[in-house]
Amino acid sequence: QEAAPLTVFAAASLQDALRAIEPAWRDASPGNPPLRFSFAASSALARQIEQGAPADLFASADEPWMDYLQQRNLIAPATRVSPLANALVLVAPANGAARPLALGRGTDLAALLGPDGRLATGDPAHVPVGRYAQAALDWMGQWQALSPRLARADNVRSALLLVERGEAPLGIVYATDARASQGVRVVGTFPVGSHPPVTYPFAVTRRGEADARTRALLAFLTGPGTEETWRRFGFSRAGQ
Amino acid sequence: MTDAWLAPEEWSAVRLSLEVAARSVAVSLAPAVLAAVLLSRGRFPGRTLLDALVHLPLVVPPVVVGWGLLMLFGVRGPVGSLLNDWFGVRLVFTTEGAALATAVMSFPLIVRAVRLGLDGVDPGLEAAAGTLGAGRLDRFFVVTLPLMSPGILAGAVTAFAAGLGEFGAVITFASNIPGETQTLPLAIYSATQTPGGEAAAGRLALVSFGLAVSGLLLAELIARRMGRLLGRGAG
Amino acid sequence: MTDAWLAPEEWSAVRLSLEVAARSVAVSLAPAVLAAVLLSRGRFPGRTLLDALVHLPLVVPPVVVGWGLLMLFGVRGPVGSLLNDWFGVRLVFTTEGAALATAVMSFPLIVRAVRLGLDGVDPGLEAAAGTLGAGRLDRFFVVTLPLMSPGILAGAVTAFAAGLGEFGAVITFASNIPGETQTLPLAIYSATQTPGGEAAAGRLALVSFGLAVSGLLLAELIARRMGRLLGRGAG
Amino acid sequence: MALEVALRHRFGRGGDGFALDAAFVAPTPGVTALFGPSGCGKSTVLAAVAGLLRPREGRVALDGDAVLDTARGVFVPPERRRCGVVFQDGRLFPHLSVEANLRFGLRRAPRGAEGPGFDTVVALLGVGHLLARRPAGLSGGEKQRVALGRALLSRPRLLLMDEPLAALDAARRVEVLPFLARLRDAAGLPILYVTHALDEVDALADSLVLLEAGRVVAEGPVEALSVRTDLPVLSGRRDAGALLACEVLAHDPVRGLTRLTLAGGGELLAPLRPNLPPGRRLRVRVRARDVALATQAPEATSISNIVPSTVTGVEAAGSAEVFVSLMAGQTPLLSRVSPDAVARLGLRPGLPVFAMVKAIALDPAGTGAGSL
Amino acid sequence: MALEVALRHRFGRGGDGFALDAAFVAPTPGVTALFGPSGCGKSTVLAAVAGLLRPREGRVALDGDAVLDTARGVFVPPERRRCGVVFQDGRLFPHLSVEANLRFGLRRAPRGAEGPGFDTVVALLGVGHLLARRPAGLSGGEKQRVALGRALLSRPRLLLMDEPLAALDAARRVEVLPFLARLRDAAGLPILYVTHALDEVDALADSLVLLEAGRVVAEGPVEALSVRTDLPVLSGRRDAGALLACEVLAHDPVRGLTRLTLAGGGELLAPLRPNLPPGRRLRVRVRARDVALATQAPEATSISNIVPSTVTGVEAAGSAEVFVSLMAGQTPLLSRVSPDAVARLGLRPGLPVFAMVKAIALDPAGTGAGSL
Ligand SMILES: Nc1ncnc2c1ncn2[C@@H]1O[C@H](COP(=O)(O)OP(=O)(O)OP(=O)(O)O)[C@@H](O)[C@H]1O
Ligand SMILES: Nc1ncnc2c1ncn2[C@@H]1O[C@H](COP(=O)(O)OP(=O)(O)OP(=O)(O)O)[C@@H](O)[C@H]1O
Ligand SMILES: [Mg+2]
Ligand SMILES: [Mg+2]
Repeated sequence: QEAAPLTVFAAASLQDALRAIEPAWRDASPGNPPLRFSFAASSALARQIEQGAPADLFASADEPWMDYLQQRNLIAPATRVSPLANALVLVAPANGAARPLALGRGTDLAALLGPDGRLATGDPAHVPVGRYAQAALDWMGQWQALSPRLARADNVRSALLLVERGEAPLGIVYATDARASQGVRVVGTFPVGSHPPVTYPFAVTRRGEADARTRALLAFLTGPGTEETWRRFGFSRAGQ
Repeated sequence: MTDAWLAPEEWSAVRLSLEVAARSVAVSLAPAVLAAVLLSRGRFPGRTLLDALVHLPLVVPPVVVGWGLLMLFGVRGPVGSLLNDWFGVRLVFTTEGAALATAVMSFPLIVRAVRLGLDGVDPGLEAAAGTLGAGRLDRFFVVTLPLMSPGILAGAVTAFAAGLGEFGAVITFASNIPGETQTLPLAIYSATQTPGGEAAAGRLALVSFGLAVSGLLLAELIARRMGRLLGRGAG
Repeated sequence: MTDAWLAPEEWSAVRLSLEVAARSVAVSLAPAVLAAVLLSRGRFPGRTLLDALVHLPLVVPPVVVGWGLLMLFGVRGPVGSLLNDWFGVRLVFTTEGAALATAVMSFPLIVRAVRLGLDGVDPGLEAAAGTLGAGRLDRFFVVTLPLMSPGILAGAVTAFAAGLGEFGAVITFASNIPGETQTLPLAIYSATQTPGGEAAAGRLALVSFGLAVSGLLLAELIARRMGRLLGRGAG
Repeated sequence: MALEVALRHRFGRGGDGFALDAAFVAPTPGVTALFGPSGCGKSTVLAAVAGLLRPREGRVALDGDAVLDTARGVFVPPERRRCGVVFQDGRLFPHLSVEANLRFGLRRAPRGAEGPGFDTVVALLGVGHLLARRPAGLSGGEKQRVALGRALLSRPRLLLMDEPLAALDAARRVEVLPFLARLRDAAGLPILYVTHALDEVDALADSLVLLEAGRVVAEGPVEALSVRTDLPVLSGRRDAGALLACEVLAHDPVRGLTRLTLAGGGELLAPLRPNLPPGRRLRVRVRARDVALATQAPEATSISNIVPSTVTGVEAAGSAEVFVSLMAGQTPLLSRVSPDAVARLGLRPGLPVFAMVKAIALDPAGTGAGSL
Repeated sequence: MALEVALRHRFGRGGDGFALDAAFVAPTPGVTALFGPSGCGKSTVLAAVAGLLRPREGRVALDGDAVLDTARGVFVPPERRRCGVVFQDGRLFPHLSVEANLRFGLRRAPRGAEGPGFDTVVALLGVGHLLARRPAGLSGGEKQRVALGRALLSRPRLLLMDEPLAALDAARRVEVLPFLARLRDAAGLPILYVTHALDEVDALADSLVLLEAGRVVAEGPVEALSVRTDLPVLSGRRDAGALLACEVLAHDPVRGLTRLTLAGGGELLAPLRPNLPPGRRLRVRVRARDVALATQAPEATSISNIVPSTVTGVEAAGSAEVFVSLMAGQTPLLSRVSPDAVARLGLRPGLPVFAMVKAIALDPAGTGAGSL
């Protein structure tokens, strides 16, 4: 007789890490229930929680959608934490000629793109990585010039694929994605101050609030026991 | 195909896909035939509106359909709350919900095919049935329906195939819960969202393809038999 | 509808959607008819494989189709590199690319409808044309093709409608570039992904719906006229 | 009692289209033949009577019971008119077996409705070996027989038949015609019958409606119309001739002859039909081309009927033929002779002549073996 | 020269199916009628000749040129056989106007192919007012006329006609038949013709193939088959009788008669057909039922043909009829009389008699007005 599982709604980008963590959670204490995941875009998950989805814990890749739920009183605000951070990197095809460089305000991305190359990243209108990219380009003072030259992908993986396949000479993605890909090379990392920190807010939903096990899970996920795993997948501790 | 080849979770996605696609076809077939008949034969105000409504899931992105379903059938939505209060039925995040979303998405495909089948039925045969004492419904069920069945079959096949691939509406409405709503396309999506998941995605896509091939072969067989029954071939 | 009601960017999405849908239908109609004829009439090894391939875009998620297209038609893909080297044509990130992705997605829908239309053509009429000296092609173009045109029209309409709503494959293959590949569904999707974007999404969905209604009305008119031409109505 | 039909309809626009404006009364029980050239509107009339065409204006009433009356907004749908229709174009249900086609109407007939049984009809039409087949695999004539059987088996109140025997061979036709006649007689089933063949009219029809370009040009009992020489559609035919009502008097098996008493007095010798009981009323058409004339009683010929008559009219029909109208007692006859014969015999009204008709030339209609 | 046909085919399986095993040779130029009961395989033969059916085994050769030879793997596709086909079921193109239907074959005919012109055919068939219409709006007979016209206009090497006149009224049939005969004569166009009507055989056919249940039961020149009393399909018909080849001798407009010389010697008087030039060869069917017999020469009758003959055979056909075979010089004749007449006149082989035939009863076939 197994305990009722806990349902975790998590951004698709957290999928591998969370799957890797699950056995550890089960082993940590005999009373720990199994986990039931639903991985999708943060937006879809937030909307589903709004419509009464049976989620106990929400792990978003995006602060605004967590705000959205908080405004509607669908999460327990006290439990909200942002334990993970990610870095924003500029990537180029692995077999290309692009050399590593230090990204700064003066870096001429347009020149790197060439006359008709596009810069692949998430759609700044709704994909988090795109929003961070926009902020970073703004900081570099190149947003005006580069915005028409963006290849706006549906999600960060698609943006990455565009670079892997050589469709775009450059792309802006998370460090975690770049690290896992054989097809791209990191050209540079955007300085920490060039964009708002890339953080992943976690919170217990109102539904999961009553269950102590949910809090335990949240604590486990943000605790030291999982740090190594998160790191292995490229995430860093927020604020570190 | 050994269990090693597909992970248990993937097997469950395969089973679930088949179930969802089949249930979606089962649910939408009769209403689709009704809609097709109304649209083809009926003369009533609002016919064009109905036509457009039927096509709606085709013209707006699947995600928006899923979103609309969420608004309507979510436990807070007007229909969903009624279902929940009266029957204790919850569609969102369940296999039934995935089937509903799939059914809505493939509805226009069935309607179109059925209409095409219906338009091919010789009205002279219905007239003849009338003179032989068959009333409206009788005529419909005994003459029109069997004669339009190639269209219905084609619609069902297309809908089944499309149901196997339905993604946006399902993930938005029913979420991506393994064993309950994670159908094959959702599993494929999940795989693509994982660094290095291309291989798994490709493998699952191949499974999808295999399923589709089997479905088509079956449909082909049925169609051939039906063609004979409809007097197309030699008696 | 004033310009104030829709932002200029949204207008361009509307125009682009129409263009992409129309071009996708234009591009895929002839091959779809060919495929339908081969599948319905041809007896050759690999028929089932062709059938399955045609249905592939229906059974795998659109995103995967987009990926597949990228692999094939990207500048490093086997077809894309040829196109690039020989004709200097690049499809990714272009309106043409969006139309291609849309065409691939709606291809099975057209093929299905066309087959249904084709199966309704009385082989006796083709035989009669043969005895009157019409060779294979002649027969096909002068007898079969006009008689199957209701199926072709139905397929084109469905494909056009589906083209207006095509999303996953387009955004994956052609990306979301305002003025070039940002079609209406991409704009709608964008809106739904933004907290508070519901109003904009609803407005754009309504526009989509309006377009579909107009398209359907037009198709209805054509179908009625065609019905007359095909001798369904009174002479 | 009668079937009253009055229809106005129009296909297409302007002078180009086809306008139907026909009214006639068909006595019931009885068979009324609709006769007229291709395109004159026969099938259209049938469709309107069956309820498959809604004419712009019109009234159709069967025995006083209106099934259509546009003036009063009456329109009984086809399935409640119970008109068995044999369509000109067959219209078999392609997805049903021949047996299911045949039983289609039978199964839907109201309880207690009478009519021939399944086995009878199947045997008559010779479709027993086809029962399991589907219509696609039938020959033209086989299809027509099944269509005929389907209508016969639907236990109708009124049969509408559009050239039901057109694709049948002579032998089958000879079997089916008497069956239809017996249906008419036994069940009093009124029939509206479209045909191009006079022998079918003879075998079946009590009255005749002559259509031309959508209008009724003549209407009445077949016998009366058969001796009119002013209706080219009828009199111009090679098989034109007087249709005579008569009664079986006796059989003479040795001589191979059956003796008939004419309603107008006198007798005729016809080929032996031993299965017709004496007293049975029937009709013979004495074709004008079968009637030879003589001014002296001929002797030692094979001709069995030599009827003293009086010439009542002599009317040229073209340059090669002359219609001679005769009266044999009360019985009108028509003879068709060459102008040469008119001159040689000095044929003129009032002249007494002998009308000579071979027994073999007569074919008492409405006869045949078998039973309902 | 000839059309050689040898076919073996089978529909369905086992004893239930239909097996065709027919071989015949149809002389060309000339018209060969396929005659036989419904379902005997007539349409199947036509389909195989046209190339629409690929028989399991068989050979079809037109004037030595094989279009089908399963033994040698020869199969010429329909579009290169140039067989104009009038289908039993019409098969008009529903999406084309009547005019486009008519011109379909014309447009695809090879240059230099000869045949009747568009206007001629349209006028003959009376479809001028229908040219702009679509087939759906045509009556049954109108459809059939258009189908006939379409085949005639396709300038074929061989015409295959499946009951082409079945839905036509008598008047139209009388117009179309001579036209077909002229086609045959003028262009030497071979025709394979399926029909249930003997008058069409008379007007057109040079030879006859009698089919029954997929097999040829008799085959030969129409004249030879017409006097055989052992073929019930033919002799059992009311219009059975000797078909005689003859030649126009002279016209007598005053008497309204045309004189014909019989090929076997002797003369016949027929109704005046002034448009037939003297010397024209044609045929008359002398129907057995139209031939009366007398043992004394009759006097003062309207009967124009009184032919001295000798009885060669007396054969009962049922209880009511007797076939009397006669020889008038070299010309065979058939008479059908009652057993009574046989007894009264003491008819027996060898007896000299007078065969009496009304001129009006004869209808020289293959005649008519108009020109190609
Ligand atoms: N596809 C088929 N399958 C099975 N039997 C068939 C098929 N086509 C024809 N037949 C049978 O073959 C026989 C010959 O058919 P066909 O059409 O040649 O007859 P027909 O001589 O033209 O008759 P009709 O005068 O009635 O038109 C019929 O008994 C018919 O039932
Ligand atoms: N839908 C239609 N539109 C236009 N004209 C039509 C339509 N239906 C019939 N007609 C015309 O009406 C006339 C009468 O047709 P109908 O079928 O009643 O003729 P019919 O007397 O049955 O002839 P047939 O003996 O050739 O079958 C024809 O001239 C035909 O062309
Ligand atoms: Mg008709
Ligand atoms: Mg036939």
